[in-house]
Amino acid sequence: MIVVRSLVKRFGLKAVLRGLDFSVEPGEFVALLGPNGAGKTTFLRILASLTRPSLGEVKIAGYQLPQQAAEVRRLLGVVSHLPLLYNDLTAEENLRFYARMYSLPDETQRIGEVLELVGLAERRRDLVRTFSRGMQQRLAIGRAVLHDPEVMLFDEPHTGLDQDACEMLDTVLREVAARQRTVVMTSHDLARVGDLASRFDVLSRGQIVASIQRSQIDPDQILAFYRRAVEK
Amino acid sequence: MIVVRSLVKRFGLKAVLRGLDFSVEPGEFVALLGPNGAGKTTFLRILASLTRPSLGEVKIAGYQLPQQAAEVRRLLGVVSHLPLLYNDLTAEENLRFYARMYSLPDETQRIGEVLELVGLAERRRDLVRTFSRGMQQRLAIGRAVLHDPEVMLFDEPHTGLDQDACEMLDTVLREVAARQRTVVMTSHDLARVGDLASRFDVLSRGQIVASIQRSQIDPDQILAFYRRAVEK
Amino acid sequence: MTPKPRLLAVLDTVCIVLFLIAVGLVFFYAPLERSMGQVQRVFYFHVATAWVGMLGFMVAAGVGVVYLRTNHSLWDIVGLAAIEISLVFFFVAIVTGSIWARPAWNTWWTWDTRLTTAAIVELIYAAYWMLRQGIEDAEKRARFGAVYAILACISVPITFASIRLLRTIHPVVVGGGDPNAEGGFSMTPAMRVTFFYSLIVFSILFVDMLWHRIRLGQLAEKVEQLKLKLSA
Amino acid sequence: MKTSPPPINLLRRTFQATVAIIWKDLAAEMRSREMLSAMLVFSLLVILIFNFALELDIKARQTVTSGILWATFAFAGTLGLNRSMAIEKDRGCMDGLLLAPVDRSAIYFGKAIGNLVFMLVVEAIVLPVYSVLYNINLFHPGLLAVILLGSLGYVVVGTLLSAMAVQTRTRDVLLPILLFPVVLPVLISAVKASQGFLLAAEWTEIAPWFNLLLVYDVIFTAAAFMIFDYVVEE
Amino acid sequence: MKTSPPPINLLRRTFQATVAIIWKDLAAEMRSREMLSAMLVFSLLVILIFNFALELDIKARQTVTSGILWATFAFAGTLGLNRSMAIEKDRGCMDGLLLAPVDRSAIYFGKAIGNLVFMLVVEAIVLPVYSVLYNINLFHPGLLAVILLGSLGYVVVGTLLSAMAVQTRTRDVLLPILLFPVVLPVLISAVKASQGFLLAAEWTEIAPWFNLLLVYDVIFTAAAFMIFDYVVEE
Ligand code: HEM
Ligand SMILES: Nc1ncnc2c1ncn2[C@@H]1O[C@H](COP(=O)(O)OP(=O)(O)OP(=O)(O)O)[C@@H](O)[C@H]1O
Ligand SMILES: Nc1ncnc2c1ncn2[C@@H]1O[C@H](COP(=O)(O)OP(=O)(O)OP(=O)(O)O)[C@@H](O)[C@H]1O
Ligand SMILES: [Mg+2]
Ligand SMILES: [Mg+2]
Repeated sequence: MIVVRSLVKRFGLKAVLRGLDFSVEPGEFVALLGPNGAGKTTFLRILASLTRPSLGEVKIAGYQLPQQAAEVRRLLGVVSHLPLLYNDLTAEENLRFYARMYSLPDETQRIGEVLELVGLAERRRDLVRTFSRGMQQRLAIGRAVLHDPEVMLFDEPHTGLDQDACEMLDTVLREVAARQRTVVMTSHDLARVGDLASRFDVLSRGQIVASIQRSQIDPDQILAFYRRAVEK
Repeated sequence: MIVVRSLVKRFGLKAVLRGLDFSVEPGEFVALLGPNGAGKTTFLRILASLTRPSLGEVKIAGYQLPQQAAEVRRLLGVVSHLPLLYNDLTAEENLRFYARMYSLPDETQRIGEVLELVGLAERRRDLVRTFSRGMQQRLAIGRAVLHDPEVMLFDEPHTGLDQDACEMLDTVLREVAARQRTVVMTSHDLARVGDLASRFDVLSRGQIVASIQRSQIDPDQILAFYRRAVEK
Repeated sequence: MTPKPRLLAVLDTVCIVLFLIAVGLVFFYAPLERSMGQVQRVFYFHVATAWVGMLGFMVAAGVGVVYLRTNHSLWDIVGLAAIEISLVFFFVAIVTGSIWARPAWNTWWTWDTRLTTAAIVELIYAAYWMLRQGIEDAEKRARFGAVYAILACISVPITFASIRLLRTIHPVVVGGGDPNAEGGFSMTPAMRVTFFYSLIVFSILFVDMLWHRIRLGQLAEKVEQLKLKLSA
Repeated sequence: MKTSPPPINLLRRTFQATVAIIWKDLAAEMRSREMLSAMLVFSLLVILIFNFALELDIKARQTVTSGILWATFAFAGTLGLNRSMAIEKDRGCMDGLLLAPVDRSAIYFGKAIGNLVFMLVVEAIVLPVYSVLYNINLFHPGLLAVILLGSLGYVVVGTLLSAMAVQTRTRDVLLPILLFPVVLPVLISAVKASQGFLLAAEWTEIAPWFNLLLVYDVIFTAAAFMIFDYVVEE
Repeated sequence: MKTSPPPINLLRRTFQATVAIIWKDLAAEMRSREMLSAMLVFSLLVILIFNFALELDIKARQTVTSGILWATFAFAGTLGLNRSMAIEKDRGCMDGLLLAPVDRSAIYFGKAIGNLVFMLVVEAIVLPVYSVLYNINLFHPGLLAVILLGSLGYVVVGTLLSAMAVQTRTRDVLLPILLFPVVLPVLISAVKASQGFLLAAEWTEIAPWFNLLLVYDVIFTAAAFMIFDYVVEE
């Protein structure tokens, strides 16, 4: 589904990604781990076609990035560090807008479902500007899954969510994984990803320095695995 | 150290805090739990004298807020949802600026210490705008502890931090607690606070609905305790 | 709900009667001015509305100081009420001036210092209104409103003084100007009576409307509080 | 894997997306009305300031009216453009637009048409006020046509450049600097053509400027449309 | 619990904090130079636009020079004021300042002095450029004094109002709307006084305006200083 070969990304002089290789099969759920500043966000933004790579090849669903970005976008659902929401529209209007951008059929019904899913049905008519951090994050997740994308790129989606919302998100992720959607998710919460992902990759020093299937590792060992990979 | 009586905070029509009572002894480490939108951030901002209460009494170290805010500020160290850092200054310059605002003696030495502590000594001369989310959060924590405050108000300080940084923060918090500093910290990560705090308070429906000492509860039981308090 | 106070009801009636008398005086008692004819009769209301406008702006500034001192929402209501009413009155003054200017100076508008300063004052208070629109938090809205009202009032005396200090084509009648100015004239005793009578009537009218507007503000506040109780 | 959708479908979807973007901008503005009122008050202020700065006497006024009008529109316009793009950038919404599977031209046209609407509304209010203040009759069909064309040219370039400006660190200040020099030809021909109509000049005198304006509009629209893709991507 | 520090100490600390804030603003600006260059380019643009809009001929120019100069400074000034406050607000830095145990007046004076420095630097560059472009000698000590005083009055009110404007939803657009009408008396007296000096008028003719300017500076500084506390707190 995703194939990345010798990807390089530089900011000015500094190379953040240095010949990174990465590939994901359809239906895989990859947890992308790595220390602060490793380049996880940068990498996800490149996959989302929001940032251009400096060098290297990126293919999603057989389409080349950034040339064929237009074809790829339909398949992507993205949660980033920012909520991507309009302050002056209500929760519902935000979703309606994105539904139109993705030309969803029966948008009203789908919006209702999603609001229910992320637990904001009661606040649907409130302006986003009045939402707390966690509520905005919930809505951002709702926006990302609105069009039921085939590939999900989630950058620390658990940020700011409370217990219920985390469980909601985990349920969403499990259900999505069960339907053979592809997920790439960054996180610093190893306990949480241990339950969710089917593969763990560690991004460090600009490359994927380690990768392991869930079947090959004990959940308690993930921290040790991560440490070994980072310190190598 | 902190005494809050029947605190009310309204935003327009909506009352977010509704007659909240709260008090903290010197040296206590309170974990403030609560669902998204419960009002934790609002409450911490009131304690930090950044937001005015609509009604009610707030006292910190014997000083009345908001009237005697000036006296209180020296005692406070705050980590908020935003990093409170200048994009166009380097890590070091940011700390130097705040050191001057707090008129610290030998600032250079203290800045070096703090940068070492948060693991940014190597990046000290880089502009904050080029930092990743986690690196900014580290520096924000450094800024908050720079003047060794007596009362620390930390709003989800673990956000975006990687494993090492989380451990760094936990070490800082433990060391601070050992020196009898007072800490109020919000978090959604119950496992993490279970190890740190000496008391757990749950904020929900605008009030502190439950409060328990660590000595009275088993760490595994915190989640259950939280759920019971929220659903009551 | 508090019933309409008796005194206010009486005041309403008195206002209507006084106002009708004023109209009568203007049209039947005051003599026809020789050179300008009927249109000069607009003079009485022109000056009276302008006077009330300026009075209200000054009142709002005074009340603003009181608000900042006491932080009591009543003073915010009074300040807003005064400015809203004055904004309308002052606009009427500009419009009546324009009506007068058409025959007197053969143009609806000219960039005379008096007219310009008057336009500026109107714009300042339009800005005041926009400032309030842009702030959600009621307390902050009140505080910023008070601050701006204080700064804004500095421009009001300029408007008043402009025709007395500078050479303008706008006539000065009270306090001895040059009766030979274009559109200028000197008042006969009957005119004088009508003039001062109008001033007094409009002042009373202002008090009456202010009272109404304050009551409206208080009722709105009460409605908010009731809604608050319902939602709590 | 998937086949790309047939072109007719693509066109319809681009159109729908354009409408969705316009709808969103108008809906947000209708809620707060902040942008419109700000542009309006600002326009009046600019007129006032010009007046003070220049102490226009009646004769001078006749010839500079169109200059002042266009300077006013230009300044008020940047205000609107800036805010309209800032809304997209503030919370990453621009990324949201870019992630949507719609042609970039939909984003561009959506934003540009929205901006044009705001600008025209402001002009529709400023014009009568101006004509009262300066005692000049401004309701001449030719003049209105010039204003429409001039605003179009302004907005077409402005939308493109504001998309660039908000991506820089200096977004608060960069837009006018980028925009004014580029759009100056449009403004100048608009000023000249307006002046012609106001002074009731012969059509032969006005025509060159009017046509120039038209040409600029076409060139700028085409250019902006083609360049926009490169501007929005990071 | 703790006794408050003695007043002399407090004064020194307020002074130190003021210096720290100025240092920070200058350091950040020295690094990027974005604000200064933006203000500068914008000033030149405004002059250009005036020139085009008004087709100034030599005679007209003599009398409107001071008006154009001050309009330029005013527009460029808002740019700087807006940005200087946006820096504080964007990543919550204003909260950082407010949390510091310093008197609010330190924050106000720190920001105001920083803004004044930027404004004066811009003026120091625009003036010679203007005098070359229009072939007018602008280096008259009286004029320079007026510029200093006028800028002071402008910045003093502008800093206060920009602190308010950034806290509203319409921050991108509100500042000029709030600021221009209020500060207009300062601008007008500055224009008149400058004009007097430029046309080499008698001191008796200039004096009233010059004094008015002084009076406004004093009034506004006092008012802003007293009110600022209320503006920065949430
Ligand atoms: C749009 C145009 C005008 C505006 C905005 C305007 C504004 C004002 C204002 C604000 C005042 C009250 C301040 C004061 O009492 O000093 C006033 C007073 C007055 N206006 Fe006007 N005015 C306009 C046109 C005219 C015209 C055309 C005339 C007559 C030719 C006129 C005659 C007067 C007189 C006689 C007073 C009383 C002045 C005094 O206090 O001695 N105004 N005007
Ligand atoms: N615009 C930029 N200019 C310069 N350097 C940048 C820029 N954006 C990111 N970087 C640098 O790239 C590196 C990777 O940043 P990135 O945000 O991808 O990290 P991350 O893995 O997401 O970290 P975190 O876990 O803290 O979110 C960091 O060292 C950062 O300083
Ligand atoms: N400026 C505001 N205007 C209106 N409502 C607000 C404002 N700020 C906060 N609120 C409301 O106050 C409530 C509490 O918000 P707050 O940010 O304190 O929650 P929180 O407990 O910190 O939540 P989270 O865990 O998601 O950070 C929310 O319902 C939010 O919508
Ligand atoms: Mg990241
Ligand atoms: Mg919060």
